Amino acid sequence: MSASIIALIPLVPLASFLLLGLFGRKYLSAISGWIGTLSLMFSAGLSLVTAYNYFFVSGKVNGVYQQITLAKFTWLAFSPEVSIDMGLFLDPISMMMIVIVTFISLMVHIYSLGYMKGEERFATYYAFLSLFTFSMLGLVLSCNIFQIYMFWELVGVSSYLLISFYFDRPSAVAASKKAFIVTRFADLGFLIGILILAFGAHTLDFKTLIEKLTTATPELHGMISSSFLGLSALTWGLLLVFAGGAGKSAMFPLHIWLPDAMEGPTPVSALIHAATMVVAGVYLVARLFPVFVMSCPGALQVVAYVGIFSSLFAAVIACTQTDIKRVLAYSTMSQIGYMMFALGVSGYSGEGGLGFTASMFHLFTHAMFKALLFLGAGSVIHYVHSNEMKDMGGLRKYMPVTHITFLIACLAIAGVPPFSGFFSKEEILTAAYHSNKAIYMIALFTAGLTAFYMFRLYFSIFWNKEYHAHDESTDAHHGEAPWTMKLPLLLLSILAFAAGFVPFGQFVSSDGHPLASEFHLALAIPPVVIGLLGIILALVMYRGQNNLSEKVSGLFSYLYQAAYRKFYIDEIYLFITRKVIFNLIAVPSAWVDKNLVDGAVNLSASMTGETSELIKGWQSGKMQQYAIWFFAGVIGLVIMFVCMWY
Amino acid sequence: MVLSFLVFVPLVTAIVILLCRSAGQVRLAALTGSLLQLGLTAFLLLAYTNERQAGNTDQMLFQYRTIWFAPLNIQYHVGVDGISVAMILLTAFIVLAGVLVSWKIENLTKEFFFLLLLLSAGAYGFFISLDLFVLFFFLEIAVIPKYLLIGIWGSGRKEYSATKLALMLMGGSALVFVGILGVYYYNGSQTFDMLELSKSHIPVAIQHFFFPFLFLGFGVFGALFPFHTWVPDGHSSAPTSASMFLAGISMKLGGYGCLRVATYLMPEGAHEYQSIIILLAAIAILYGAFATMMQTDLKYINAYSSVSHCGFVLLGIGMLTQTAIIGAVMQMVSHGLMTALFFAAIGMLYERTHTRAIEKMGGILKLTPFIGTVFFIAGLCSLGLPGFSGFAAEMTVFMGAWQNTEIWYRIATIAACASIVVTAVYILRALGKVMMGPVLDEQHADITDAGWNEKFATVLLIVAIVFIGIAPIFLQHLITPGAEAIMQNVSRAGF
Amino acid sequence: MDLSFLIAMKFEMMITLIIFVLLFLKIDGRASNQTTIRVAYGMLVLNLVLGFAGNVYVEIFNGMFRSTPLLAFEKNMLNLATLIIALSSYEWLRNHKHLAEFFMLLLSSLLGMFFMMSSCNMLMFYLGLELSTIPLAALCNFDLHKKISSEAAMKMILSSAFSSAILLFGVSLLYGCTGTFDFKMISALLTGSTLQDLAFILIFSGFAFKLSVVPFHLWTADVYEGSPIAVTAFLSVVSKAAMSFVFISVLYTVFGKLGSIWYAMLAVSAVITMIIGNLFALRQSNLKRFFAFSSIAQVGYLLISISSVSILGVASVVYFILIYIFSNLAAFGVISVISSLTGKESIEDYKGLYASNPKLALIMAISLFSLAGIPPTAGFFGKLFLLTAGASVHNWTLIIIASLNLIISLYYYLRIVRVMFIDETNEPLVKLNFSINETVAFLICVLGVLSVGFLRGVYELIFGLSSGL
Amino acid sequence: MIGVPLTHILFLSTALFFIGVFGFLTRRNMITMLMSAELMLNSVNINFIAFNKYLFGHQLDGVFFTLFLIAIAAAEAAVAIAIIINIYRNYQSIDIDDADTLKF
Repeated sequence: MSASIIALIPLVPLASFLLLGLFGRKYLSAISGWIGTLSLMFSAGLSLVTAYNYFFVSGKVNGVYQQITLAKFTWLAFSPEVSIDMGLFLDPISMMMIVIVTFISLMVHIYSLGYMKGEERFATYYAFLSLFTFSMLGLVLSCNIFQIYMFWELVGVSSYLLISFYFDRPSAVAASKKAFIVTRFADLGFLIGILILAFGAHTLDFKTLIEKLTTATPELHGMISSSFLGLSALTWGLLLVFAGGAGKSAMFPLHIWLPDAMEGPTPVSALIHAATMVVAGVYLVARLFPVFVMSCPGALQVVAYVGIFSSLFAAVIACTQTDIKRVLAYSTMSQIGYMMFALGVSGYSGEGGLGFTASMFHLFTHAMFKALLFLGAGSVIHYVHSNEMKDMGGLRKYMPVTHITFLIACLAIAGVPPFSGFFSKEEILTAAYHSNKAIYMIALFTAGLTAFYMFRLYFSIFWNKEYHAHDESTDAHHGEAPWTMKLPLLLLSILAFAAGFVPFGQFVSSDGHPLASEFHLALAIPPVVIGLLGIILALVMYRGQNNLSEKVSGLFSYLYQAAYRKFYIDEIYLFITRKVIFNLIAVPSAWVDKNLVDGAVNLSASMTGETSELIKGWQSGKMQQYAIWFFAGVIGLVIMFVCMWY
Repeated sequence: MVLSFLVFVPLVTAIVILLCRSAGQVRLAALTGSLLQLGLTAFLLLAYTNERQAGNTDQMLFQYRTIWFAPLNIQYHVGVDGISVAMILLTAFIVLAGVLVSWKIENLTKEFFFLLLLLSAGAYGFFISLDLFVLFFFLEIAVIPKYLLIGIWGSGRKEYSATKLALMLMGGSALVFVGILGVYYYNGSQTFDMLELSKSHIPVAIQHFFFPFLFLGFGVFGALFPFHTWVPDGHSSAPTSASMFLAGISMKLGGYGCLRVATYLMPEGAHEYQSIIILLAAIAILYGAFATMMQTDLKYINAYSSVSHCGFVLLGIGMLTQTAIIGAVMQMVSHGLMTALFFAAIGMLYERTHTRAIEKMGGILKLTPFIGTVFFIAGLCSLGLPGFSGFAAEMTVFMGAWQNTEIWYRIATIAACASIVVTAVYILRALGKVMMGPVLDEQHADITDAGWNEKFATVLLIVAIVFIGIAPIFLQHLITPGAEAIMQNVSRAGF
Repeated sequence: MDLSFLIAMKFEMMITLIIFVLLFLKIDGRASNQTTIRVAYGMLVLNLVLGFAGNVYVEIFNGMFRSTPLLAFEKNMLNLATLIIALSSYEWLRNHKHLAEFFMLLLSSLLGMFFMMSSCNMLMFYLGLELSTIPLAALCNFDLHKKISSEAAMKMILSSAFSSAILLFGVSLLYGCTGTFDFKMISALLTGSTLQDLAFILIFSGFAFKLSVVPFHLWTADVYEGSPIAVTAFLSVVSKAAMSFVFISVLYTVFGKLGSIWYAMLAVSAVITMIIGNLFALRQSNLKRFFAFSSIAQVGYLLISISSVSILGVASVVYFILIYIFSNLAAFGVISVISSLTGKESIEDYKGLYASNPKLALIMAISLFSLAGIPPTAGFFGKLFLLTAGASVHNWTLIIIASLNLIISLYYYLRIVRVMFIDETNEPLVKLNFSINETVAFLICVLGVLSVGFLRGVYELIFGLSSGL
Repeated sequence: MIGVPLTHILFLSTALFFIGVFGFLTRRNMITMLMSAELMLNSVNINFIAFNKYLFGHQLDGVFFTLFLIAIAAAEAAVAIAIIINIYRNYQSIDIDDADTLKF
């Protein structure tokens, strides 16, 4: 199908952004929500058609999914071969991504109709949502590593705008600032990586780049041979690019912004910080996967270890948090860690490429159930007006729909068959098992933790103690939630249940050949068992009101404290930024400017003044001294003359 | 297309303004005059592109020359290439915006607009002149109006800042003049004509001696570290439109001069001092950015960030690759528009809240959505967000800088890239403190949003910024031939 | 007998005529000040107009006296300057008891300068020199009752006596070496022997005194401050101009052979003069004194240009002086109006001048910018051409120092601009209204300052003339 | 004429000149200073005459110069004395160091 129609998928949200951004606030605040939603419906439908079209009609040429570039035009040209091109890049993962993005975004749009009702800046909110959707779609459809960088920045800023949506809350402002700056720091790495890769491979275009760097070309040889500080240029490039990805995907140690980002409205968290933007890093690595796996396994190793560590790290912290959104945030981080190390342990083509497929598959399912979790949490918060677990409990009677859907999501993420999470996780673990046992064990343990903290969350929201509304007035008037909020929950829960049955390997694989994913019972059992264990543990501890949890936390008090304080990462960052950078660089440079540079100028001025004050006595009004000077002048000339000639 | 109109129109406007009776007439005259300028430059752009499409490959178009001082072989010689056209367009935009923003000037209205238009005449003349003497003439015309604008209508330590600015710029132009004389006497045939000079070969030793004079001289205008110190004081004491003009155009005179005069006429000199230039530029970029983090006065913030951003211009020039030079020019245009917008926003805010200290403000976005949005756009553009001009320009500079394969220059480039983070830090700090958060000062509660003139001005600038940001290729095409001509000289000289 | 002397000496005779007419008016004693002043103005204008006619190269008194087109041009410049001074000092003279004497003395001094400029002979030169100096000394004391005026006159006459004695000693030594006073023959007979060099140094000091080159400058400021403003203007513009014309021609034509010596002297004294002049100008509070030092600094630039032995140098000097006449006399005009109407001469009194008297403030500002060499005023071109000419001998240290001095000078010129335009005050000057004469003077000056740079003919004309030095 | 050589006379004149200079630089009384200046001029006169007589006997330039010089010196003295008298009126003193109101 024609490029111009595909181009509409990102452009329609852009149009609605412009419309709402320019006129929404004044003229269309009433209908702005519907404008946004309709535009999203349109592009969601369109992307579904496109994906269908790609997967089943046009995409496959003799059994291999092709990489198709459409509507390519030059945006900036730096040299004959290095130029920033804009275009639409169609391949299995981008197709999968546009479906996810548009669909989740649509869900969030609908949900927000209810959730954000009565907000003063309703129109602005929808404008930002559309902006984000546009940038995210542009990101996934990029055909050029620089194009992806541009949209990368754009999603960053729209996330910034949405986090700081409640901008009169200082905490929200701080959080948005943190999110932007941390990811910007990562993007610095990304940018330098791009520079290295671009001028190593003499191109910015993904296709050419991958071709050049996976086959034996002079560029590849050059990049491998030229080394800096012991690493080859290629390794540097890929690692720096991965750093960018890690920043967006909240991998350790760049994860600190994600929990704070929960200051944003909950639907936003569902869209940006759970389903779509945070997986951009995974997507980026997947984009460059052939280069990683074929030309630079070392970098891929790094990806794997960073991924597994982050997932364990986050899971541990998640067990201790009491703010439900933060729990979800850490679980997101942990799940993305899963995807990362899945990529890290994957090989290329055939069975070896299982990890890649698994990672993408998990991305897909995770998007569904994590969005569902967030939206569910959203409606709980909407009902309770609090994020804290202690204000909740026993809500199952009051909000049945939310309860059921939330349960489904929890089962999915805990990897209980036949829910979707089970399938993707199983594949990941299989891939890990085949390549790296250590990672496999850790992953398994993490799976257990995941199940535990999710059900800790579930029980303490919906069971545990009886619910006492802390103030009647607020929640007396509304029931569970308006249908606009229930509908997305239901739809998503269906998908969270069913997504697992998609024969994913058929569509998405590292090399484009369909991958028959066979089912190993032996490898399927352990995660399930561990997951169930986790669930049971949570059941025992949090099903009813008891002090078991305190006991346990007392048991590992140090660990508990450390985890509760997120292992003091924030404090460390604070120390580095405040004490080191601020006090050791910013303050001195300002001081230098004020005193040395400026001082030099003022000094030279005052020096001149001083001198003129100093020599004023020369003009002493005494006639004879003038004459003496006159005579001295004559003598001086004579002396000068003498010196010159003799 | 008669280029001299670009000089005459502002001059005539200025004279008309002198003849005006009432402030209203003055404003009207100024507005029409600046609109006329914009129209003229638009026409120039059209004519230029037509000529190029018609296959006219002369280096300079619309040339006109006439003897001025025959015995010294000084000619009034004007002509434009893409670079000049870009700068001229920038000037027109900023002048119009400046006139609109300073619409409400009450004290000595007539003089104010007179000086403003005199400045613009100087800038146009500088950008079109191809004769070094004429160029210098226009360079110096601009000094005194700046002094008076700051001194009379300024705020804060205005006299100190004005004097400092005037003297440092005078020092810069003194150095420039020495350099020009050197070029004049050593190029074989005593001429000031840049085109002839670019062909005639100046002895290498001479270039090594005189290049620093020209480069430093113009560098003072372009806020080259450590000669940037007039920038913060001058910008922050100046009235809004003067700040816009200073940061938007005057600093560009420096960059343009470094490129068009120093580098173009003395390529060997440029090669000789390349490393120093790059070092200074990198220092300016980072150091300016870090110094900005410490500022609490909005104008100082923007002034220091200007130092940092103009560092990119010098970095691009210093790298001596075509892409980098294109990037430098793009950065000049982009920074001109962006910083003008920022100053305009600050000025509007200052008129209403009567303070520029960021800790005294808060939640302005809630009170005046329009100004708030303008602030956000300016800020995001300055931290290099895609879709705004800053991003395209900076990326071009980086790309071009990276093309220079020398490892130390690449490290300098990385250092320069690092500034995007620092920029984000201080911009978001300012935005967060001023625009967001709760409303601190209840007196601010009743401030009004932008008036028609301010809206017009800011929208004008924003449109330009966004256009360049979305389709930088046009600007790049405009600049490329000029950059090629310069690169020919440079590569003839060096590698 | 041939009447070529009529053409050759037309300026001198014209001036003499005016002097006599005024003398008769005075003796007759019936003419009121008004008529006298009108007569004076009228004849000065006539003189100026006649000055343009029939300027050819003539030598008379067997080579003692010559007139060249360049000299004629220069003399006419001085005529113009004198006219402007006369016009702009109207307010001061209008009710002055000794009006006629003032003009007589002024004009006789001018006459002396003319002779000095045209002289081709030491004797003639010396006569001219004294004739230009002695009346000036008398003029300095024109305000008889003022202490400072008499002190200024005393300093003037004594120090000039001293300097001319030294100069004469040099002349006598030169005579001893060559046995002639004729310029051409002297330059032919110069051998560069030590005695000649010594003689030259003494003569040079004499010139340096008149041009107020550091360290021979110390009298300048005091005399300028003490004298009446019209006289100060005359001293700082006309006499300085005449001296520098003579200086150039004497250096180039007579002592050309000793170039290697006096180049060094010029370079050194130029640097010192600029720096010292600027440093002193920085801290002046009295405007006349301030302009004394600024004019000293300007002389430094003149010397740079002179030091490049070239037509370019000569042309630039003449061009600069033309512009200098306009800009400096505009400033002095403003000072004289303000001082003769309010008696205020210190910089502080000019606070808020723009608010009370915008016209005067603007004229002052323009002339200051021209003196500081800021475009578009003509001073920019004048100063730059001086430096350009100086650079033609590739003495870059000199040029660099000079152009850095531009910064200091800009500072103190801007100081006055700041006082007039920016500073507020609680006792501003009253609104002053001055007669048509000053207006005319201001008009001439401002037009000159604004137009000379853009009339491309002017510089070419001067250049053409100077080639016939 | 019997041999007073030129050098002797030059010695005399030079001595006279420097005496004049010395007097001018040291004497406090204005009239005395004026006289010292005259002394210097006279030394110049002697020079002229001497040179003329000894070296260039066939011409009279030096003599003429001397005549003019004497005349001018008289004129100068006249004006100077007038001024000094005026000084006396204003300052009640002709001590050079009292007249230093103009300075710096």
